[in-house]
Amino acid sequence: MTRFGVLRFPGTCDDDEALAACELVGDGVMLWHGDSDLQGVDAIVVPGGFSYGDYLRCGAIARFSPAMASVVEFARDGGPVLGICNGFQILCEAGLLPGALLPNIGLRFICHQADIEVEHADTPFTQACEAGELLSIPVKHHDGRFYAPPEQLEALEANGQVVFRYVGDAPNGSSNGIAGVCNERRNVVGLMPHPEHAVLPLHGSEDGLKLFASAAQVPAGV
Amino acid sequence: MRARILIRPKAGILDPQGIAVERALPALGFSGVANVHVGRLVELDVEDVSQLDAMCQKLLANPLVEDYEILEQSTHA
Amino acid sequence: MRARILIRPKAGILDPQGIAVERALPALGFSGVANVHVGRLVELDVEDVSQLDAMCQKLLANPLVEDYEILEQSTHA
Amino acid sequence: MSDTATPFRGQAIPGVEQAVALGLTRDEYALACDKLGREPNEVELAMFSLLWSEHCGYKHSKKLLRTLPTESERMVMGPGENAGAVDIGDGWVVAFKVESHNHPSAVEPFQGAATGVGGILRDIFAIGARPIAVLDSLRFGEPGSERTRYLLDHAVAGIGHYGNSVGVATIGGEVYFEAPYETNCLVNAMALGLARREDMIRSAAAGPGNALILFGATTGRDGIGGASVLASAELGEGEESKRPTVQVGDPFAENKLIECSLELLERGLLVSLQDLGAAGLTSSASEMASAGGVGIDLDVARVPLREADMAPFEIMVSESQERMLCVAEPARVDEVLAVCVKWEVSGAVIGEVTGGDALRVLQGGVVVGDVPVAALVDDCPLYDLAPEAPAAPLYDPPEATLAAGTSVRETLLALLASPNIASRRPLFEQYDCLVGARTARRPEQADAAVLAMPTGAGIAISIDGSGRRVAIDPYRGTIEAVLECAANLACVGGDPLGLTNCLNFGNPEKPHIAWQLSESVRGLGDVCRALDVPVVGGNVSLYNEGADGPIYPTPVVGMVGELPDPLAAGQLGFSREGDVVALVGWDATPPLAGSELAKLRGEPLPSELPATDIAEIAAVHAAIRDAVRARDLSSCHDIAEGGLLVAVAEAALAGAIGVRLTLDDLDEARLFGELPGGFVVSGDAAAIDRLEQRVALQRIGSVGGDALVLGDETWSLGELRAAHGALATLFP
Ligand SMILES: Nc1ncnc2c1ncn2[C@@H]1O[C@H](COP(=O)(O)OP(=O)(O)O)[C@@H](O)[C@H]1O
Ligand SMILES: [Mg+2]
Repeated sequence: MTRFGVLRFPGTCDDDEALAACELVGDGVMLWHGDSDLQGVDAIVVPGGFSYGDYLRCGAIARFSPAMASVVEFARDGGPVLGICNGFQILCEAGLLPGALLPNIGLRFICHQADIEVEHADTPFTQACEAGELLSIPVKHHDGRFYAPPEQLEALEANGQVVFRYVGDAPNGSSNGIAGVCNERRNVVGLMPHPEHAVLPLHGSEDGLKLFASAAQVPAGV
Repeated sequence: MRARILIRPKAGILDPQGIAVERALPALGFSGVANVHVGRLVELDVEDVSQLDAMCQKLLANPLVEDYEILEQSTHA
Repeated sequence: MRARILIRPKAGILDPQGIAVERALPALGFSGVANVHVGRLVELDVEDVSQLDAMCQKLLANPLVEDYEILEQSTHA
Repeated sequence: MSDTATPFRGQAIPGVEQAVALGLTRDEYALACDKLGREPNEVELAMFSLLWSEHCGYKHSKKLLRTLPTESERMVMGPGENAGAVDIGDGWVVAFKVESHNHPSAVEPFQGAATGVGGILRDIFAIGARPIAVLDSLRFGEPGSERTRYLLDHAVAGIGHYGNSVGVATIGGEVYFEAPYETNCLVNAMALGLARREDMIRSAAAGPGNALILFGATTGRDGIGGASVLASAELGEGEESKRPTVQVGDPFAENKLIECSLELLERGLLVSLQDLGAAGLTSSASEMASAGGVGIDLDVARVPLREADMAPFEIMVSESQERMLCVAEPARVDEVLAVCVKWEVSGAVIGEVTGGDALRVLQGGVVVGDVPVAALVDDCPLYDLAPEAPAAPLYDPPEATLAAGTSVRETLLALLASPNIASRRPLFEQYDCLVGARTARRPEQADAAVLAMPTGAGIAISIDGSGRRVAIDPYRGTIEAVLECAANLACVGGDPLGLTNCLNFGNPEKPHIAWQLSESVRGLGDVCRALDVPVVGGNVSLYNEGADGPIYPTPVVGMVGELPDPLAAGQLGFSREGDVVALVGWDATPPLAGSELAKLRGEPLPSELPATDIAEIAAVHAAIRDAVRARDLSSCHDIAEGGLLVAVAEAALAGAIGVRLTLDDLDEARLFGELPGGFVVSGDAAAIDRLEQRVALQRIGSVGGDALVLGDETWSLGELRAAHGALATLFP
């Protein structure tokens, strides 16, 4: 059974929800930012929230925590890592994912259900989806406008690193309507929408569970 | 004329960002840093520099909680 | 030593805050303003100024999307 | 002033003029001297002036509040504690309270609203409950005014900024726009928390010798405001800026403070816990001592400061945010401080509980203030109101924005686009309504927000209060506000458990304001007794007046109810082609007088509201509630501002499906009049038949198509949606 580690920082908000989602498909353990020991988990989720208050720049301070150093190692060894919202921002700041997340074009926080398209099913977090499948998952963020320099953006598209795209207009002004990307090796995935908030009937959509189920299929110790 | 406006939290006003940065730096191996404050920078081309102060008062800064400083620069290319 | 770091969005990157300010000014009766950009200001006391550049690279700015400029000032009281 | 009998040799005695400058009356100053047996020094006067203020002392409202019903088997904590709480079974308790932050928000709307949220959250976790939800209640002038748009935009941004990043879902709220709020806007925030009954804690200090620990943010000059008059002698020109009064909120610090406080309680390390709110250390320490019948010694030199050179009185009255005060046994102190370190919050022992009866303020061991706790807390003078019903109308007629005699078509569109009815989406989409993953009903899905509880059951929450209706008739208007909340709960299947309220009124020393206040509280008490709902807590905000007169009297009511199954909670949108649409409840034609339409037409406020039969309406609520719980209805929506046709249009918009109405009587009052107790429901024919066995109803149409059709009038969903989206222009 896949063991997920959910990494918690001061200011993280969606950690319990992420852990609960993991535990619907596997085992889960909460990891503390100050502890570099990842306890031998099979997959890492860096959840959403406002680590260090999002002060200075979203994710800028959190990326330097001892646990993040271990996550970088874990990712370099091919371990599956999912960054959700603030987690996505942290992974970008840490250089595990390309690009940066800038303030929403409307300069306001937005919270609503969004449709996103799964563009590639060949990542540890989308292998239970079909390419082209639509997922209904909420977005809730102030800094979700994905940006990468033009050449890099082309490369991302060319390499199929754009894993999720908003259907219709991006709510935040992201380049190419990008909602989520992966690294070249495809083991690290980040997205702004919150799959952990779409895993139960209570949430009105269970589409988000597919991301966690995907990772649960990963044989332990990859 | 290119102008720079530096906007910073008023002395005595809580500056959570400054505190967060000051706390973070030592962890990155930077020592001997103190008194960190984080504010905003506004840069603009303006024809009539005499308007700048009014702009800060009315829009760019929030005089209740922020101080501002206007730096003018040589005409902008 | 008191240092000021000016951080601004890299040229060519959409700056909605700058646009918003540029749009708001005429409504308040300010004309002849163009090229508005909004960035961040970090001010700090630092013992070893040679560390400043590394601080910016590592933490204070995100070189992918931001340019920074370090201004040093006379020793701080 | 002479310094007779002062134990503080050499210290200047500020004297009566300073006291008056700080807001005490001469009589109150004399009383304070009497209780003290001498004239207060600077520190003591600062403490008296704040604790004897209206805000802390409830001088004009306490006697009225005592008339409210505060009993029920389900109630775990009531008025007197930081927040009220009710039992929801399996050992779980829900805590809630609403509080105002009106004046700070009128000065600096972003920080004022943000710190309002921070403050009410602290009241929740001060009793050991984990904050799980926030609701906001806002009142501004008409959106035509630039100031209103500024206040609205910044207040909403401030609430979102704080609530979103502290990690508590903002699941609902309300906003009204009326001219009397132009200068004095209202920003009320309600918070809910969840606790295990055994983890709850009170604020009463106990155990002489126990340590007093201050933890959280450091202490600066935030919010010292009036009290800085004291030091103004030392204040040279230009130094004013050294004494900012605007409190800045730090949601990140609060997020850590919540986790730190709850971990301290989980580990059983605390004897008592109290938040720091208005009047900072002064009010927290004296309230803890008073509640516990003990004394407290507090050394300001041990308080972690943000600014070096703070005077003792400044430290005692500072309103720096994100701070908590607790009492712990000496043997536990190290563990307490270790938890603080873990959460990166500063913590310091600043004093101890004593066997005496005084709050003693020390500075490095030297006593700089010594006041009997009773004098500060219990001896605050309480005043009787001198109510007098106004002879002439108090408020000008609203400005007309709609001509008389408009067609039904125009009128519906005008109402849907009117600021008090248009969709609140541009506001609530700036709030994270999902964090915590308990949210079963979001804004605009249903009339009340619904949260799933660990017991498997759900709770429903609603907040309401139409100032204009209360201005017309304070007694009946307040009853209507409570009935509106109860109706919202019924629509999702909720049964009321308790009520909290914030009484926002003008200057109570004016007879007609006193009348509004006492009539309103009388109505609140009567309706709560009739519905058998206890008042578990609340807040009072008086002196809400601008140069242009008093605000509309605005009792904001927050109600919490329970429902067995959050997944069965009702929705307000029509959902199924062919469903029968029924009008439930009303037996009389609702009057136009005092309605939203009357406001748009600039009609003067009528002299009274129609009487309501609370028992009858409660029976309707019960019938609706049972039908919703039985999953009998496809949709359920109570009729409020704008009347029947607006309610039908809202149900169509929410469900994105049309409706054909078969009403024969197209009289304006019938379509747009307002009266409590009416509902628009939809369901299959059999379900509506079943409901009819319980309550009088009238079949008024059927669900289907992509337009609202009434006789030969047709409104496409598109044009209804366009009108309903009018507020978007306020958030460019
Ligand atoms: N309108 C009201 N109805 C019922 N209880 C109230 C009302 N106003 C204040 N209270 C109660 O009086 C006590 C003091 O209120 P307040 O000063 O706001 O508390 P705090 O200082 O903890 O915010 C609280 O227990 C509160 O619930
Ligand atoms: Mg309190």
